[in-house]
Amino acid sequence: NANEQPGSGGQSVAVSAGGTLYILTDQTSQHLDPAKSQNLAITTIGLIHRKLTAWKTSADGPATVVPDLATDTGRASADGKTWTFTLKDGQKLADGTPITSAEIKYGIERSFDAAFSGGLGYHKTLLEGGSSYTGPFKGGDLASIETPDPKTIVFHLARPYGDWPWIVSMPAFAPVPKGKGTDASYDSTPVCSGPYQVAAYTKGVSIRLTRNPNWDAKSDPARSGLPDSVVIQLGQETGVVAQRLLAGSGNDATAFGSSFVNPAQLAQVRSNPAAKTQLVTSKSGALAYLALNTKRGPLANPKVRQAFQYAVDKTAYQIASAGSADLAGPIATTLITEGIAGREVFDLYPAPPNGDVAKARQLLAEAGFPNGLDNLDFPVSTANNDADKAQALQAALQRAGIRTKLRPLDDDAWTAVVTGNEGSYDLTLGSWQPDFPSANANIEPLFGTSEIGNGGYNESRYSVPEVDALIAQAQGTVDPAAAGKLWARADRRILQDSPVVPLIYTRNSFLHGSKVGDFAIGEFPAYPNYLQIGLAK
Amino acid sequence: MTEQLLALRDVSIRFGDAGAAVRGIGFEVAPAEVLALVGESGSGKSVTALSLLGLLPPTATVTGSALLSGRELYGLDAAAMREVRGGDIGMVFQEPMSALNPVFRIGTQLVDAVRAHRKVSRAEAKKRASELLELVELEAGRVLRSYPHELSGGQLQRVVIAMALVHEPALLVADEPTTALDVTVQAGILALLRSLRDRLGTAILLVTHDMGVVADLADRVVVLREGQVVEQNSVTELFAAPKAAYTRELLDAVLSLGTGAGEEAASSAEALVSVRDLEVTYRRGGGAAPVRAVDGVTLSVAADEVLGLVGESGSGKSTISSVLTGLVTPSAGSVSVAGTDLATASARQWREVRRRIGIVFQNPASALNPRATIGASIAEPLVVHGFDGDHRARVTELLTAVRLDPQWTGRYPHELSGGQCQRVGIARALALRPRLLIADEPTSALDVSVQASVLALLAELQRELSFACLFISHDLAVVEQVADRVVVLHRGKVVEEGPVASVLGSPREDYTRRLVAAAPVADPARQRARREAWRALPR
Amino acid sequence: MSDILSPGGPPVPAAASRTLWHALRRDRWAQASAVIIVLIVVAAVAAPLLALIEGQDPYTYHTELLNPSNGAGAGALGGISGSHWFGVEPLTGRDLFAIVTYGARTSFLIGVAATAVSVVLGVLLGASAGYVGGWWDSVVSRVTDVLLGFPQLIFMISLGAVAPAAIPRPLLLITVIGLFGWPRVARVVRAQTLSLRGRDFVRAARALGAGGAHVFRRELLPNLWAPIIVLGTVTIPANIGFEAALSFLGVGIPPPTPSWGRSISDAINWVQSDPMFLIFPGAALFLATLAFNMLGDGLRDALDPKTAVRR
Amino acid sequence: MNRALRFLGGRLGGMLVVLLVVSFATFAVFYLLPTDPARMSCGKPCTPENLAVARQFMGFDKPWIQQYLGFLGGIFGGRTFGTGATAIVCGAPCFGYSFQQNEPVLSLIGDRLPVTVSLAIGASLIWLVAGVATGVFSALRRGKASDRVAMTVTLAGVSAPAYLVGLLGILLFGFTLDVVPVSGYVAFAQSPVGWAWHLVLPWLVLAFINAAVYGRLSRGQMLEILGEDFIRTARAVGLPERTVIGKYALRNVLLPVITVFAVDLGALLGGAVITERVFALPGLGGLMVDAVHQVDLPVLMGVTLFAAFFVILANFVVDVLYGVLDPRARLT
Ligand SMILES: Nc1ncnc2c1ncn2[C@@H]1O[C@H](COP(=O)(O)OP(=O)(O)OP(=O)(O)O)[C@@H](O)[C@H]1O
Ligand SMILES: Nc1ncnc2c1ncn2[C@@H]1O[C@H](COP(=O)(O)OP(=O)(O)OP(=O)(O)O)[C@@H](O)[C@H]1O
Ligand SMILES: [Mg+2]
Ligand SMILES: [Mg+2]
Repeated sequence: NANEQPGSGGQSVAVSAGGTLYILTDQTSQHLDPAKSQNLAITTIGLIHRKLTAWKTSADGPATVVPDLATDTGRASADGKTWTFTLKDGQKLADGTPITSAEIKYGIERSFDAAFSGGLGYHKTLLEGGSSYTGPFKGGDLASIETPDPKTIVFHLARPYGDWPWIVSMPAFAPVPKGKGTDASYDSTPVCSGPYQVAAYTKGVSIRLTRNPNWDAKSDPARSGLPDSVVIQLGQETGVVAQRLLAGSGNDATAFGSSFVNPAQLAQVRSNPAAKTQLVTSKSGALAYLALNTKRGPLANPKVRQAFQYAVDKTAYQIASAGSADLAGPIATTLITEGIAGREVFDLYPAPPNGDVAKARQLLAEAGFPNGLDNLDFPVSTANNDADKAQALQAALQRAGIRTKLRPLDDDAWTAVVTGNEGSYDLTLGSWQPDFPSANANIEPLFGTSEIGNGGYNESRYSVPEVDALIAQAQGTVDPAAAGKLWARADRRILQDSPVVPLIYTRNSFLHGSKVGDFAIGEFPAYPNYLQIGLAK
Repeated sequence: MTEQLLALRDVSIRFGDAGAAVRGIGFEVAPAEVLALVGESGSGKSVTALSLLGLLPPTATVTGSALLSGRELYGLDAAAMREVRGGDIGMVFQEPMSALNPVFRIGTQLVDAVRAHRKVSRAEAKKRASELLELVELEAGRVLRSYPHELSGGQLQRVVIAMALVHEPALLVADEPTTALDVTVQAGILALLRSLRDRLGTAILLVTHDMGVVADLADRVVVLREGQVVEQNSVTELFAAPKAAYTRELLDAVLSLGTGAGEEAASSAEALVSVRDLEVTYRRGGGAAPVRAVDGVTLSVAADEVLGLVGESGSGKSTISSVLTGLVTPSAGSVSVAGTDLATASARQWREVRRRIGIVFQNPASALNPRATIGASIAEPLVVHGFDGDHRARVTELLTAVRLDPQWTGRYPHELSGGQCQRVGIARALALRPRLLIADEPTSALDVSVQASVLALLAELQRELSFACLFISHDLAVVEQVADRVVVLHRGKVVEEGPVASVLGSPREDYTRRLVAAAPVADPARQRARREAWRALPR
Repeated sequence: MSDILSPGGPPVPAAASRTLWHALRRDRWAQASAVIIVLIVVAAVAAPLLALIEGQDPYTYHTELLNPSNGAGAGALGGISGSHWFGVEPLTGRDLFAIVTYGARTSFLIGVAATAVSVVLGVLLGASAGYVGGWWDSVVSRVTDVLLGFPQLIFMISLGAVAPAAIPRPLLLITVIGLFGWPRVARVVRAQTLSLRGRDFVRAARALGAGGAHVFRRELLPNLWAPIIVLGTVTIPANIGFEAALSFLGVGIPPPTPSWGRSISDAINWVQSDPMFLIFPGAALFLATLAFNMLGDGLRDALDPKTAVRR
Repeated sequence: MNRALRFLGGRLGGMLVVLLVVSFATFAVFYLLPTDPARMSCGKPCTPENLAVARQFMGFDKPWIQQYLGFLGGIFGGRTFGTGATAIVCGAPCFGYSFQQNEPVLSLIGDRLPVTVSLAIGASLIWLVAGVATGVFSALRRGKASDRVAMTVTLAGVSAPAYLVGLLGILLFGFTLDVVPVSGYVAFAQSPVGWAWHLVLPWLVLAFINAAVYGRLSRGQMLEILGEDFIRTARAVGLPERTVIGKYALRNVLLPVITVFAVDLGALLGGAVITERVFALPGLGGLMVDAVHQVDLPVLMGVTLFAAFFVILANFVVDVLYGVLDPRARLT
């Protein structure tokens, strides 16, 4: 049955222009200010803002970066520290302001002001002088962004950075008319450049987007902009959303849910043939892993950590996370996720999917723990069924004599514990989805020494100078192919130390109404591309 | 007699598995006749009366027949029964304190009663309600707006009577209607009942233990004992020539004014209780004016003396007793008991004072915890004051003393008759052999024979323990018998005070004179004469 | 003294033998409820034994028993079979019968104990506030206000994060649920006490010199049973549910220890695809609720002298 | 009347104290959380420098006592966050400013309040009436099958999780029978019918969950009252059974019931989290939960204060009402 194929779905519907698309989300608010948004380039923010570059997703290949407001994806200087972009002709914002390099520059500068913090801010440390810049209202001009003419914008980076074209696809690189957006109201009434503009934002209830008359479809291959309007319904309970989409009455036929479908709902959808066509599952997705705190007791011993690689039961994990292996996602053996250019597949610890208990016991014995390990502290978030998944791991580890104590915590508390400075835990369950499709965003946040504590996600508190050096080298490599090689080397090198056990690449499943078409999830990211969705008549 | 209004035949009533409370009784009431149902406390008078309206608790089983104008009352369906209740038969209950809904104003309850059978507007109903209150000599304006707990026992009883008279029923069942009333009001109520009978031809089934009232009002008398009719007779013949031995016994026990003890020397003992310039003001909700219940009273009780406190209903008698027990804080004046000034007494001193005081409360049933057995209630003072020894034995002793079956310790108040509850109250008050006994209408619900034995008991104890006693009663004959001195209270003020013989024998004040004149005597002929005399007195 | 002994009525057998038990013996519903409660308690205590008889435990994963396409128990009715009497838990394949019997331990202990804490505190504080009045009443009333107005959610989350692991979780839960539960009981008891306080029999007891404790035990408490029993019995299932809610905040009994509340909330999502998963723990909770309430009714009747004698 | 004023004054003072204590305790407990409120506004990646900037801007860099005083001060004097052109001014009374939602807390609450109030009032009235009616009905048929059935049904409500009842309600009434809308809120001013129509299901769900206590409480109390002498009097006077039960007994039955009612209603006015969520009603409950999860202290403080205010108010009203219903318990 083709419909269950990952990444597919929605093809059966012939789409055309017009109609109102409904997005049902469990979130109760949504940042529309580009400076505050953390959206991926292909979700909500992409509907209203254009950036220098955009993403092209496809079901059967890695995501690529494509020009958006710029004519190309940027030209780097030889040292990889200076990037130059040229803007397309005749683009205008919804209020009629022509989009020039000044609007782009002002938008970026705005994002440095403390009043507008909270968005994706990778550029803030990369731009020269960015670390101490306080925004255009207090800090004046940011010298490292040059606008020699209205069509040209030049970025001077503090260090060589090959992934800069991806960085400029982020929300902060959307144009903002100079002088606008000085107060917080810009978050609900931004000046738009995408296919839509904000017609009404009712706090906590809905956001209504209508067509932006100044949007130039021809210049924008990344967005189809088919529906006439888009309504985002906020604060929807996911369970109810699933039922509504399956029932599909009224407006729900042209709606989709922006949250993942949970295992119980998947079971329900699967037992209902009619509903299967409404379910779309990504081919791959975030890396789910078991992080082992390399600074703690027996876990400091790599051999002990390697035992975990064999002790886990990835099948049970798959079932716990989605009810079946194919919905949960393929078993992971590497750190770099699928859909990212340069990824190499390898398996340092080959074992059957449900583990190799004997091997695990043997490794533990070799490490001096013939009776296994006791009382390992296993904090786990209570969000996203993590507690269920953790139980599956707990039961599996128990087979090898590794006895853990689950410590369920509210999601925030858990985040604080695992990203805090203390690091008082033994193991935890993590999941990582890169913010942009580069191995860089996969490796560095999880394994860089700088990412330990202080809110960083290096949950295994892994710190090896050799790896840090490798990361720096790869980041500075402008040539994607060469950089990819370096990243793959880092991947293998890290796994040799076994700071984490890669579990699966989690597939995400989404439900959409029967009249929603072109609802496609690319290899990366594991979200539907909002910008391409169209509705059937 | 021609057509009977009410005819009871072979009526038996039993509760649960216990033996029958009423055994095969039968009697008749003719229209416009006043039939008195007398007899020992607990002999089944109230239960019989309640059975007529189907108001017995579900645990009761009734057999036999009761015909009202030829219609069977037992087993009527709900709608028909409702017509009878309040319409054909009006009912006055024994215990006024709990008979009224505590959360509604008197006015509301009366208006509802008026509108239960008559489709009249609220305003009209209210007018009728005030009329009725005037009829029972209450200040309609204030009472209508009062809640039950804001009225004295006598006032409540009058409200209940007013309620029963709302529809001028053909038959009025009055269960101890004047028990809680002082003599003047009692005389008024009796006059009212009589005029009701004369004017409207209302027949009255009068349940009472007061032979004076019987003599005053009744045409015929039915005497009950242990659930059986021992005598039926016309009132004149009953008093002149009682047939049954029990009736004779009953009549012999009757006290009447003037037969009491002779002059007694004033006590020389020190004052145990002294009250000086006592003032009590009750604040009332809803912005109503406060009530000055006690207004500058000074009195004292010597350590071995019985002080009678008399006065009409609402004159502040119970309020004074409440002050002595600390339930009400005086607004002015000083009170001391056994040398302890109550205003400044510490908690320990209070405890000490209370240990020495025995109290009989005016409303026997509501003063008992409905969830406690009577054994527990009687033993309560013993428990409270850490009396060690065999409580059970003491309880048995006390129950016997007040002529209750000692086996009843496990019963609950609702299973007792009014008089039985009152005796439980007396037993409780005596449990600690008090030095001061405050008895608020201790014999109001007792039939004369039991009353006699209770009074004898008190007298004996008094001799034995020589305690002081504040004896509150509206029954002047009883007061005359037990009290050494008497204080007459009127509207919260002392109007007369002195040795019993002189105050009751030759009253100086008009008020006292009226009081004395109003007391009924147990002789129909003499009572008729007294009644005329009382009417003639200046009001 | 007077030796006259002629009680005003036929001698009646003493009613002292009418104890609580005696009265309850006449109430078939209450008896049935007591039996159910005892059964559940026995099941809770003997959970390991019962699971042993079945040959299962509540921890072992049996992913092979799951329907590979959706993760629900394979076979009819969520995988009910001779070796899995209630079927298995979706996504894990753990034995549902063992989970329900073991779950009784957690849920019962917490539901009943936390209720006991809040009822005891609520009755003591509420009755004393109503009876004593004055400043004490103000203090108790304001404290209840504070507790009722306090954002429990944030408190629970904080607690989950900071409570030392050394404190046994059930104890923590009982304390926390009990502490947040008493104000409701206290308010009702206080209000009832206020109207009892003015009743003649309470005044009588005070006049006799009875102290607060005596009045509370002998006069107030017996007349407060009706609302106390109602609140107590209704609170038990609410607390069992509360425990489940708390486990979502990280304060509950940590998995994998089974608890009814958690099973039920897990099962809600499966109500359409595997209803049996909800029905077993749900029925257990409902039965317990019903039993406690019916027993409460029986007790109430037995304690009320006016209704104690049945027709 | 002077007395009434004094009483009122005393209670008002008490209320303020309670609000102060609640807000202080909330503030204190918040700081027990291991989470950092500034982290949410720090952006991604969150460098220590960014964090410090966010913290300072939001005022979280000061000692928490000082922050608390700042919060209190804001209520009377308003507050300003940041400086210069982008400063955020929150005019008095300022109950804080949500950096997550870019709005003063007061206006956030103002938006949500009508929803919560609509939900709470409607649901509570339904459960009060239905619960008491069931209880009275049961009491009158004590021990009969109908009594048991009624009580069993209400008990199903207490033992069922709100989420389940909501979901089943939606499936049954929203989809299978398709009689009511399943989510969303329509303002009363906009369309009273639409308002009620959208709220029927949430009302019923909440009522079903909460009615049990009321049913059982009134049943027990009714049985108690039916044994009282004054009921006998009311019957003896010939009052129709309707009046005897519906007026004379009911008033006494209501005493404990309204007390619980006040507690429940007060709590509900602070938001019914799950029901609001299930039916996508933008009420205070959702705001509060979001605030907790987004570590949005200002919103948390604001909603807490409001919720506490309602709880106290409801209890105050009941204390007064109690005196009306039961003159014996009148406060002196
Ligand atoms: N609910 C009940 N359950 C059991 N026994 C009861 C109940 N009510 C009354 N009795 C008993 O029935 C007998 C008759 O009581 P009743 O109230 O008729 O007496 P009474 O003649 O009115 O006495 P009194 O003059 O003292 O009021 C008493 O012995 C009493 O204890
Ligand atoms: N709690 C109260 N609130 C307001 N007024 C009250 C209260 N208690 C008593 N009163 C009033 O005080 C006055 C005196 O009452 P008290 O009970 O002392 O009378 P009493 O002399 O005992 O009368 P009775 O012989 O009828 O019992 C009455 O007018 C009564 O209405
Ligand atoms: Mg009687
Ligand atoms: Mg009196």
